[in-house]
Parts: sequence; structure tokens; C-alpha cells
Amino acid sequence: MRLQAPEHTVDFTFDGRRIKGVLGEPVAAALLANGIKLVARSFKYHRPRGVMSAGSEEQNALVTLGRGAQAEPNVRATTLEVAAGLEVWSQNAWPSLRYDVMAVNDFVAPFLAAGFYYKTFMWPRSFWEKLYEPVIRRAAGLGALSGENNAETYEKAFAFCDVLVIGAGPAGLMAALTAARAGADVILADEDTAMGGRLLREHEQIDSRPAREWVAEVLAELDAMPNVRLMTRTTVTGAYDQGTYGALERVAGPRMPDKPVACFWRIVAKRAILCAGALERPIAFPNNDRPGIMIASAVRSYVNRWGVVPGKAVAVFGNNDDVYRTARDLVVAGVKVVAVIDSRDGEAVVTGNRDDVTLGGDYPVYMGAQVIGTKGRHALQSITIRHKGGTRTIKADCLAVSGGWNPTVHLTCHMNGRPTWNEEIASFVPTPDSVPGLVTAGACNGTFSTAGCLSEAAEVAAQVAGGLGLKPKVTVPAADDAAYSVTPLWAVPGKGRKWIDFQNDVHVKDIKLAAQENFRSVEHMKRYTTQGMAPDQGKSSNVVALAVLADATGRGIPETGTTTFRPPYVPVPIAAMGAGGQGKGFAPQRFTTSHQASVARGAPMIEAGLWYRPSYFPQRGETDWRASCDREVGYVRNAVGVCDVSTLGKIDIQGPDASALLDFVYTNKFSTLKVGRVRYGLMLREDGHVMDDGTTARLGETHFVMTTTTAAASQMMRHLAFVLQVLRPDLDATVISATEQWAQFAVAGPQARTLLNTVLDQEIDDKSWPFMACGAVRVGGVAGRLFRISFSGEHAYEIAVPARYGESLFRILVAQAEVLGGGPYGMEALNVLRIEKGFITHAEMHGRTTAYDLGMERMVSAQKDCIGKTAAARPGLLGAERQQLVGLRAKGSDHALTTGAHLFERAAAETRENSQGYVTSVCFSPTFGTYLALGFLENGRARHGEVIKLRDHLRGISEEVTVCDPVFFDPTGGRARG
Amino acid sequence: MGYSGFRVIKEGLFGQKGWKPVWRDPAPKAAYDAVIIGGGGHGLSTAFYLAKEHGMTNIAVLEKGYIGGGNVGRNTTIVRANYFLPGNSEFYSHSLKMWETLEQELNYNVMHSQRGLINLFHSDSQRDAFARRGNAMINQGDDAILLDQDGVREYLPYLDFDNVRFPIYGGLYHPRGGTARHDAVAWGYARGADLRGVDIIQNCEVTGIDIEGGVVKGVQTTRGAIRAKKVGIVVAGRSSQVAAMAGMRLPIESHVLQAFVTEGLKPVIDHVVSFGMGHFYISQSDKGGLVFGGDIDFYASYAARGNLPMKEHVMDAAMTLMPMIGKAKVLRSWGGIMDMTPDGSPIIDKTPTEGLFIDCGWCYGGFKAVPGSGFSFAHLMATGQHHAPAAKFRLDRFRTGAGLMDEEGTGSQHNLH
Amino acid sequence: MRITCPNCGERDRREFYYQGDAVALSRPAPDAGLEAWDDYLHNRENPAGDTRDLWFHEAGCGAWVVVTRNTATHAVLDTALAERSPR
Amino acid sequence: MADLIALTPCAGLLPLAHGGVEMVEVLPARLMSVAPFAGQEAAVSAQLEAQIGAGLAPPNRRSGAVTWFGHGTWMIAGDVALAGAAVTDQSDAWAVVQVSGARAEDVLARLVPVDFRAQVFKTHHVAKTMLGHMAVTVIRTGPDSVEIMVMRSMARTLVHDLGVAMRAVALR
Repeated sequence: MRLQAPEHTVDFTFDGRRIKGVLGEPVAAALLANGIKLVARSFKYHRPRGVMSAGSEEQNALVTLGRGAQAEPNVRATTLEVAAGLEVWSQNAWPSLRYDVMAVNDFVAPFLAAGFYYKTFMWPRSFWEKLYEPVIRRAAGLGALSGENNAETYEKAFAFCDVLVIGAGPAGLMAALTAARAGADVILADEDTAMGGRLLREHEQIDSRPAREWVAEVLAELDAMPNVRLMTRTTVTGAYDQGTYGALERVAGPRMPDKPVACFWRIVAKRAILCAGALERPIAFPNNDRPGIMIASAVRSYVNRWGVVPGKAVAVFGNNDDVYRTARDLVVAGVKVVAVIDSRDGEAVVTGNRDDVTLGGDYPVYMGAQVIGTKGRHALQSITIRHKGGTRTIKADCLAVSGGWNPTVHLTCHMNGRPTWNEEIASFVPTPDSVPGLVTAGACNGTFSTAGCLSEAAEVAAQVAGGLGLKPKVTVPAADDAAYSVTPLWAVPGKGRKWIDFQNDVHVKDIKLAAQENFRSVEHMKRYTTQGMAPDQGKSSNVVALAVLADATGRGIPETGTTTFRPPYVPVPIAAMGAGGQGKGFAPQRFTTSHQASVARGAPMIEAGLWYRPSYFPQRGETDWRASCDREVGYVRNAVGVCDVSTLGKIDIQGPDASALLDFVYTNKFSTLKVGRVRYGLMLREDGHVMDDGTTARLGETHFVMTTTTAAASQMMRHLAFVLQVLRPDLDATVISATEQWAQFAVAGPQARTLLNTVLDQEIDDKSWPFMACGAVRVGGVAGRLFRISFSGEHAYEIAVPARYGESLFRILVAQAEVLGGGPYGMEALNVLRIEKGFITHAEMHGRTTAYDLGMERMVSAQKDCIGKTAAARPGLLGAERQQLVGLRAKGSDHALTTGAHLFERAAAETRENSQGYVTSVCFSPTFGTYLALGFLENGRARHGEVIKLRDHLRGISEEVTVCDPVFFDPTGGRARG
Repeated sequence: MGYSGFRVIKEGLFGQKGWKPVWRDPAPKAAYDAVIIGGGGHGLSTAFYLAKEHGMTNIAVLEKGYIGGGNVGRNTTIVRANYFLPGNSEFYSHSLKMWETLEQELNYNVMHSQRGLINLFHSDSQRDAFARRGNAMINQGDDAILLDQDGVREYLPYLDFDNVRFPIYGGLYHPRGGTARHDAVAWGYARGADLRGVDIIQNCEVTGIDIEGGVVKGVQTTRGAIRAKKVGIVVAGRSSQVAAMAGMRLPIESHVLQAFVTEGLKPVIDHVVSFGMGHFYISQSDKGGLVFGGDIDFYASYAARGNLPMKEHVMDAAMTLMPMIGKAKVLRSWGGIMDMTPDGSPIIDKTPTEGLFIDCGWCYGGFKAVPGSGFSFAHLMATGQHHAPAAKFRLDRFRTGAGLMDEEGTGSQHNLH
Repeated sequence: MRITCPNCGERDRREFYYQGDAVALSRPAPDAGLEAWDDYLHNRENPAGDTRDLWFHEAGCGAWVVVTRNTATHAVLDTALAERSPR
Repeated sequence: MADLIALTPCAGLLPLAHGGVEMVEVLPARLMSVAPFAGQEAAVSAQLEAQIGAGLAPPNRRSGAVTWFGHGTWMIAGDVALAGAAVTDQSDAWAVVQVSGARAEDVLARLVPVDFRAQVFKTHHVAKTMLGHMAVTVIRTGPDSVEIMVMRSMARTLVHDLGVAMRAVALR
């Protein structure tokens, strides 16, 4: 029911039923306005539930928004804004919200006590996966995901400020105003759709005017200041190190393509002022979970702020003065108050108002009384109270409950802080300095009166501004200063299920059972009963549960302690915190200059260290990749092939100590390398294992260019910087990545020089460019570099030009290669070529192999120290029992080998104990007409010629292979030199 | 007093009044035959097997806080045996076999769920590495199946196969892999140990280790001195501090690993799934929450809480791999303290002090090891002999270089494993 | 988490690569013996409190930074360029 | 003899405009990185001053054609010949874009973890940082404009990421 008919309404649906709501009001308000009490089913017992609160702490009214890919489960109806065409669905009920078959759980509840599942479902053993678990899983859970890919935009952003004010109630507004007027850069964030906090729902005066006028005026002033940023619908979700805060913004306005639904903010603040307010807690009494039983402040919110009356006959139950505030507001709004039940001691039954409440009404007040029962399955019908004169049943369709207030201390505990118990307000308050740079003011600090909030916030903000070197001025308006007096009432004594955690269906007895079974630690109680583990994370219920546990274990609440408050304060969609990751956004894409040209030739592009490289270049008539690959291998072995190798890391190393640096990072010597020559080098990690390999060219006396493998390029830059800055700052050398400057192409094969001589401005010959020579060349007038190196075993070069000419040169080289009977080759052919030659890659340098294992121990120079040399000499890293690199040759062309297979002696059983090695690389070699493999085999170098068994269980392969030297092709290296 | 469905019904009829404490809260005695420092999963299971397998019942578990409060109650609950290096292979295989009868052994439902684990790969080279792993698993007698992309589609149709940064090539399927209810493991072992006479002493922090002439004599605690013939250190992330009490410096760096859970959802993910191009692994709890995690935060930390960059990385990975969970909301994130070793594999060994033993270095894979680690450590403490499946977890392997078990191949940098 | 790069000022942790204990500033001599190398490569003080570790401003200026930090609170107490730090 | 055709890093990708924010490619004629050897900074700075009228800029700053480019490194827009420093041609290594418009700051705030508020990050300030997952250099070139440099191979990702942010900002 609404107090006034709204001027404009929009239509939305709830479970398919058309509802009229006011744009922007909470869906919960619209449902209540339309008399809808039953909105949800609870988690475990599927009990009927209604709207309980008016904020993000809502325990009951969780709904699913939308259908299909846009469906969002577990949305709080209390924060979801009404918009035209919204589709809202109830959840966790089948076939319907009203008639939910799983409600049968409620009838067998005695057998489903806390932790019952730990004690049963153990027999027979296989039934857990087959029967028990599927049934439990289907019954559990709340809303459902659509199963479709997220189709909406989310975003992330960073923000910086001097002062972050969290919460825009009276304290937050005052703090922001004080800090901003002093000149601080302020961000004021509030999770509500409008700022003002509690003042939006209460009848209060500030500066002798309605508080809402003061709010509007302050907001106008803040909005006009260039140093203030106002962020509504923004919940600060977590406090992190060095003043970093996470915040979730629900982006306002209608949804449209490309427009984010939500933004996850990383806010960096020099200081923060927490003004997060307080949450009203319920009281545990029998059947306190019926639709229609609400938190008292929520009732005031719906009535005062949204003009919605949640009932026709409202009772109010509480242990503090807010019961009178609630009754007063209801009366003012013209709602019938049927009873006020005040659990505190006082005159037995009075009519009307108490002295400290300004406006009364015609309702009975029961002092020292408690609600001991309620009726109404789908909506509250009556309550039964016990008062000094006996018990009495009162007809009511709404019960407003106030168990006192819990300061919202969460953020102060996100960095391991523990809150402090405050006896006076019977709740926890923040422990100062729990989060460096964060201070607290107002209700979250246990200061509940409006006057108190304003003055405390002004004072705190002034201190903060002062700390930033600003000169704040404090002016505090006059405001209501009502004292807060609460007499704790956690659980009403007597029989019946008294719900504490409404979402997880935890009641008082569950907590007592936990204590009885010695789950006395608050963490044990939580984990055993699931108290506080539901979507609201115990925001309203944890303190009540602690009190019940304290009582059950004969301890005080402070000794009982709290569970740990963890971020996020409100649940954050994965899509928001992971915004940008979907699809291709997980990592940057790196493209070579020849990318388009390769794609145009139909090459499948595969990922290699963030780069994309062509797998092979298919031609008409080729039915599989092998055919293309074999042809491309043939180009290189018989004519000439062209391959983009720009992705390999190229590091420019200069300086007086450049050669000393190389001597230190490589196992072999580079100081002896002549200018204009290239040398292959091997690098170890400091722990003695091989890190990377590559060639380094000496361009000048103090100038080298190092190549790294594609995958290790950035690691190598870090490593070289580490050497120069950490290990050997005495070395005077510089390292600069030049990877991106050059487009570099391998030109390999017997016709390589012939091809090059068609593009180079000046022809080369074997004399001017012998094997392992390097130097400057010109291509069409453009300065380039030429290296005579080979990763295929053929006469080969790598030619580099500035990247802007990369695509052009690639096209020219390929065209010329084709003239010579060759063409481009991709990664597959490159791999075959290198396996045939026994060249290693990271398949062999997988981080567990040493130079010794690879047969390269002679590359470790005895004449100098280098990284990893000492550790590589550890006794355990040497010896015949280690697995050593070998070649493996299949019996014939139809005997396929596979990578990842294990190696056994021919007759050995295929067990772990007998596994003597494994296969790291395999190819079909068109050159040899058979499969070849590289692998590691125990004592392998001494076993050349032995026939062993290669076994791949996964792919059903068992083959006899002959162990041989890893260099299958041209072992003397004549072709590369020729 | 056994647990059974029958008793659950009986107690349901009589107001649950008959349930007794799951473990006692005894005061510490002046002396024990052995004390275990650390009441986590590994410590409790060590005590249980000392009592059950070796008849050592005059023993105590000393826990500085509440039992099960460390990593056993903070992990993402994955149980698997998919290692490939000798040492790890036989150990985790043994541990998984123990999981398969754990409920019956403990008379406690730890909800071990062999729902299957799929490690996805996204390149040929990853496939090759997984093939080696899968073959090693089969050599060990465990199960592994290599799936191609279509094979993965059959099990995990909801993944994003199209238009993604790292297309899914296939997966290594480990059908016996799965999950368990983590807290229940600690409680079940505590109950089992307690029933056999073990004293579980909570809120009892060890402040010193008494050593005379190279022989351990007992420990100093916040609840007084306790003499003991044997002392076992099983304190995970705090290993360096406790070992320092015995003058040891360990090859361990403590790091924070974060984990995440969403609000409860109807069943949507039926397996354990891990991404191959960034650390991300996920399963759905029986309560409906998506439980997932990623890599450690990479900086040494005892704070048991992490920061945003790794959280975001994990969520980014979730979005690229399975964007259908984008609308699921993260309810809670937390952190544990991981005892990272230089090769990523654990240590179960004697120490230079006679009678003092150590079980540590589980990095972030300790949960699935709980039964095996307790069994093997109990064996070592009781007999002085290394239990065969854990015999390679030696402390001196780093010094000598022999028997390193570097599954990641990242070398002696602690945080890279 | 934010770390003050001696070159760039205060920056988000995500720009940095973490290596580990600053023990790397004191690399043993090649002949220092297995124990010294074991300590250098593997064994760590691993304090639950103040520590010195090495970070690389990888997505920033490329400086290696020695960070004095508390591992229990994550407070950053001091940062300095590694190349100028005492060994 | 070959006739090579040049392509720019962002060829075919730019310009782009959304909501008043514009992104265009910047094409410096020549980029040379300069890393002075030990103790040579002053001498190198003096040579630069003589050759191009600007010495080595302090960290996080651009002065004239000289942009601080990280620990011990500067990027010179122009041709220089220097003694006492490593000089490396980087003319083709970087994709450079300019993002300008009243809400350019909002666009950057979606991608870069650096404080770009005008009073903090002023004209000719330089930040070596990251944009999304990429290492970038950001230089403020005016009240409403910045220059962003990224490795050439990542030009497409840079343009894509900035484009997404520009559209999102435009719809706010």
C-alpha cells in the first residue's frame, strides 16, 4: 500500500505478474506496495520469507533479475531499482514460490540439525557421488546461473584522492564537507541511490530545518566544488594495503550495449574516513522469520522515504527507544500501530507514548514484554507476546523489530583488525588504527545521535585535513541529540525455532548444539553451523549468534570473540572484478609485421609467448597440416624457406663491460668473440639448471646483440637488469630491448644466399659472410643487419630490417623464395628442422635440466665464474643416473611416436619404478621418412644403439625405438657451413 | 559412540541431547611420549596415525589457536594425485588411496567427492607436458585420460571455446580427482585421535623447544612446559619460526595465497577445472558456492590476506575461461600462509636434533596430502624410518641437488612454484 | 598494495615483480662451499616481521628495488635502489 | 634490388573518436634510446644540450625532445651521436598514440594504475607504467592530452583497449 498514489509508475514483473512501481524505488518497496509479502524461500528448509530490510544487508528477499544470458541470480530486491520492463523472479522454489515441494525439508528439520551430514551418508561408500551428493547439491544453492556467456559490459577503473569518505549519511556528509572546504581532494562514496543515509528515512531536524533540506544543501555545495567527486551506488567493498580500497559501482541509468553495468573501482586515498553507519539487528524469537516481520528501521524507510506501508496493522518489538520512533512515524503516516512491545523493564502496560518520545498515538505499550510466537504461513497474521500480565495474541500483518544497532565496522577489520566490544551499546566498535590511514566517525564508531555524528565527523575530518597540511575550519550545525539506550535481548527464552541467520536457516538450537559438541571456538561454531556464511555474511546476525554462543559456553561476548571480517563488504560480480578479461582481453596480443601476409596465405596462427606465429602455410590439394609441413621442410632442405623470427628476443648490450657481462651470464666465453661474429650461448639459472639459449652477435668492440627464445625474452631483460643492478653493479654496461625495432626473417636452405643476393643492395659470398658472421647490410637503401646462423642445419641467414619495412620485406623474400622453388615455412616445419638437427627448445630446457643433462657440459667454461656454475656442480646434478638427452628413432614410417611418452627397457613392466625417461619432442621427418624424437633417458649417452620401449598409455602407443645421438641430420654440420 | 544415519534420526527424535563433544579439552599433562606442534590437518592426522597405527596414545597435539584454523580450513578443497615426478608421484597416489576410504576409517563424513578434475591445456607444448604427466600417473597406477577439444566440450560445455585469447586444445582428465569438505577433515581426524586418547590442546602456543646435548626434551608453551620424548613440527606457514626455536634455518619462504567463494548457486560446475594459461581453478561446493583460487600474491607474507592485483588476475582468468560465471558474485575472499620451498615439493624428515622431526613445505598443495602426510610422518616419528612413499621428501636435497622435485621447472625461487 | 619506486614514486604493486629475500645482494664466492651456496639459494630467515626483499619495477622504470617491509602487516618501511644498496 | 614499403605501427587502426575523446597516431621521425655509461650522465647531457637543445630530463619528465624512459634511460626524438652512452635506434619499436579531449583522463583511469589528476600529473610529466596488461609510457602533452607509447607489436591491443574505454566513458 502506498501513502499517496504516485504520479508516474512503470511496469515490471515479479514471477511473471505485472507490478506497478515507481522508477528508481527499490523493487522491495514496489512489492510491498502491491501487498506482496512472500518473495523468497530460505536456503535449507525452504521456509517462506519476505522483505526484511531496506538495504544491501537483506537476508531474505533475494531474487533473480532477468532471463537468459542477462539473468543475474541473488540480487537483493531491497537495492534493485525499479525500471520499466524489469523481469524479477523468485528463486530456490519449485514448482512455484507459493507451493515449493522442497518445503518438505522444514517438516523433517529435527533430523537436519547443524552438521548432521558429517555423521551420515557414509554407507555404502560409492553412494556419496552417485546419490547423496547430487541430491544435496540440487537442494542447495539459491539462484541459478543461466549457463550462457556473460553478454554485458563491465569495467574497472582507478581513482585517486586525498580523502575517501565512505558513506554519505550525516557523518559522511559532514566529514566530506569539512575536508573539501579545507581544500582536500575528496571522494564521497555511498552505496545508496541517493546520499543522506539515515537522514533520508528519519524525521529529524538539522539547523532547525528538516534534515533532508540540510542534506540537499550540503550535496549542492559539494557538487559545485571541483575538488569533490560524489559517487552514489558505490559500495566500498574492501580495504587493502597502503590506502587502496576496492569499490563496486552499479552504473546508473538504463542498460545499453557497450555501457557498463557495473564498475569495479580501485581507489587510492591518502586518508579515509569511514562513516558507514550501523545496521539494525533482529531478535531471535520463535518463528521470527515470517513474511511481514521486518527490521524496524526498514519499516521507517519504506514508510518515510518511499511512502510505502508494509502492513495495515503493525506491531513493534524491540529493546531500545527506536521502537517509539518507529511507532511515532507509523502513526504520523496514518498507519495503525497495534502494539509496542518493549523488552526493557518498566511499567507493565501503558497506553500511548513514553515521555522521551515526542509524539504518541493510540496504541498499547507492553513493557518487559517479548514476542514468543507468530502465526501465518505465507504472511504474518498474528503475534503472541508474553508480558507481565500474561500472554496475549495480537493480530498483526507486520512486525517491526529492533534488537539494537551494530556499527558497520567491517572495513576496519579487513587488515586483520579486531573490533572492540562496547558494553554501553552492546555491540562491537572499531579498534582505532586497525587500517593505516583510516579513521571512523558517526554510527559506525558507535556514535548514534545525529548531533554526535555531525560533530564527531567534523572533528575527525578536520584532523585528517590537518594531517594533510591543510587548514580546516569546523562548523557544526545543531541537530537532534537523542540518547541511545539499549538493554540487550538476543534470544527470547522458551521453545521453538528462533532464527538467527535467516539465509542459512541457522537457529538458536543449532548454535547450542555446536557448543554441546565442543565447537566452542567462534570459528568452529561458524563453520559447523554455517552461521554467517550466507550471502549477507552475517551482517545482521553474527552479533546475535555470538551472544547465544557466549551464553551457551558461559563466556562473555568479548572473550568469545568474532569471526574474521573479510572483503568484499557486499558480493562483487566476477564479471566486474574480472572486467576486460573475457574473450581476448586476458593478455595482450602481439603481432609480427608479417601477420597479415601470413593470414592472407591461410596460415593458422598459433600463440607463442603472447605472439601469434604461423603454424604452416596450406596449399591447394593439401588435406592435412602434415602435408604442408613436409613440403615446407623440403623447401629448406632442398631450396630455400622463409620464416619470420622477429619474435625472438633481441637485446642490445653496450658498454665498456659488455663482454664481461656476457661472460658472467653465459656459461661459455664471449669476451673472445670477434667483432662481426656470432656465437651460440647457454645460460643457467643460479641454481645450476639451464635457463635459456640463443646466439649473441658482436657488432662492435663494446656492442653486442643477444637473441633469446621467444618465450624467455622478457624474463631475460629482467635477468640482465638483475645482474647489472643486484649481482654485479660494478659492471658498466647497458641493456636495451630491441626486439620490436627489427623485423627479422630466417632465410634457410641451399638457395638462401642466392635469394638474398636478389634483395641485398650489395651481393654477399662465402668469404664476406662465412658461417656465424654478422654485420650491416642494405636492402633497397634501408639499413639492415645480416646474421649467418642456422636453426635448421642448412646454409641459412637471418636478415633484419626496421619493423616498418617488415611486411614489405617478408612479401619480397617469399616471392623470391617461390621463384627458387621454396616458400614460407611455419612453426611446424621449423620444429621438424630443429629436431632433425637435435637443436633444443624449451621442451628440452624445461627448467629441470642441466648443461650436463643436455650434453653441453663442455660449454661451461672452466676459465671463469658464471651464473649457475657453482650450483651446477652439486653432486646430485651430475652422474650417470641422471636422464640425458638422446635421439630416438622409430622403426619405420608407419610407427608413430608421441611426445610425453615414457621410456622403458624393452621387457620392463610399465611402472613408475621402471620409467627411465620420457619424450620431449617428436616429429615425422620427411628427410628420413620416419618419426624422430628427442627425449631424456637414464645414462642415455652411454646407450646409443640400444633398442628400448616408448610407451604412451594415454594414446595407446607402444613402440620400440633405437637410442641414438640427438643430432640426426648432418652430424658434422657441413651443410650450414657450406 | 559411532555416527550413523540411525543415530541422526534417533537424536532428531530426542532433541539432539545425546551428542557428545567431538573432542575433549584436556589440560596439558607434564609429559608425553610425543607432542605434535600444530593442530592443522597434517598435525591432527599425524596424531591419529601415531595412535592408530603405532599404538602411541600418550601424545598431545598443541595448537596455538583453534584446531583446523590454518590452511586445512582455508583451501579450495581439491584432492588429486596428478603429479609426475618420482617422489611426488608415489606419495600423492598413496594419499589419494587413503582418501578413498577415509570416511569409513574416521567414521566421519568428510564428503570426499571424486567428481573428476580436468586440467586444460592451450597449446601443443602444454599438451606434451600434460601427456608426460598423464603417462606418469598411469605408470604409478593412477588414472588419467587425455581429452582433445571435443572431449573437453563433452564434460565442460560451458567453457568459452570460441574467440578467446587462449583457445582450449584439450585437457588432462583425472576422474579420481575431486574435492572434500575441508573443515570436516580436521574435525574427523581430531575426533578419531581424541577417541584413541590423544590430548588435543587448543590455545596452547609453543614458545620454545628444549634440547639438551642434541636431543629433544620437550617444549615450552603458553600453558607451561611439556616434556616429550619426541616432538614433531607440523606448522605449515609458521615452520620457519618454530624451527628457529631449534636453531634451524629452513628452505622456506611464507607466502599468501588467496581463495574465493561466491554466493550459493544451483549446480552448474560438476568437476574441478583448472586453466592452463594463468593460475585459476574452480569447483562448486555442495552448498552451491563456486570455490576458486589462483596463484599466490608472490610476496612473502604472514598476513593471511591478499591484495587486489591477484584477485583481479583470478577473476580475469575466470572471465576468459568461463564467462558464464560472470554474474556470480564473490562473497568472500581470504588468505592462507603457504610454506613455499625452492622446488615446490614438501619435506618430511628428521632434523639434526635427535627426536625432533619436521613435516612442512607443502606450498599450496597440502590439503590433498593430509592423510598421506600424517601417515608417513607418524611412521617416521614412531619408527625412525622413512615411510616409502614419502622417502624422497628430504631436507638435504637442496644442498646436494639430488632428488629435486621441481614440478613447475621454475628453479630455486620460492614464490614461483 | 603500493610500493614507492625510488625513481617513479608510489606505484601500485601490480607494476612490480617480486623476487624474494634480498640475500641476492650478497652472492657467495664460487668457492664459498656447498653450505654457503645452500644458504644463498634456499635457506631463508623468513621473518614474521621486518624483512628486506627485492622487487623489480618491471612494468615501470626497470629498477631493481630493495624494499624493507613488514611481512605481518604489509607496511612498507623503506625502499632503495638495489644498485646503490649496501651489500 | 628490393623496394621496401614502410607501414606505421597503427596503420589501419586510427584515428578513433568517441564522446569527445580522440585518438590519433603520432609518428616521430626518429627515436633513439640513450643510456649513459657509468658516471657519464653530465657529459652526455651536455652533448645533447649542444646537439638538440635539451639535456637529460629528470626522472618522470620530458624536456623538449628528451623523454626520461626508465632507470638510466632516455628516449630522444631525433638523431644524435653521443660518446659515453649506449645509443640504440628505437624508431620502429614503438607505437605512439595521442589521446585527447576533456575526458581523456577518465579514459586513462579505466586502464592505467597511475594518478593522472591534473594537479599531480602535469604537462610534460612522464609515467612508466602499464595500460591493461601492457607496459606503456604515458606523457602528458597538454591540459587535455596525453601521448602513450607501447611496444609496436601491441598496437592493436592498445587501440582496442583504449577504444573500449572511450566508448564506456562516452556512455556515462
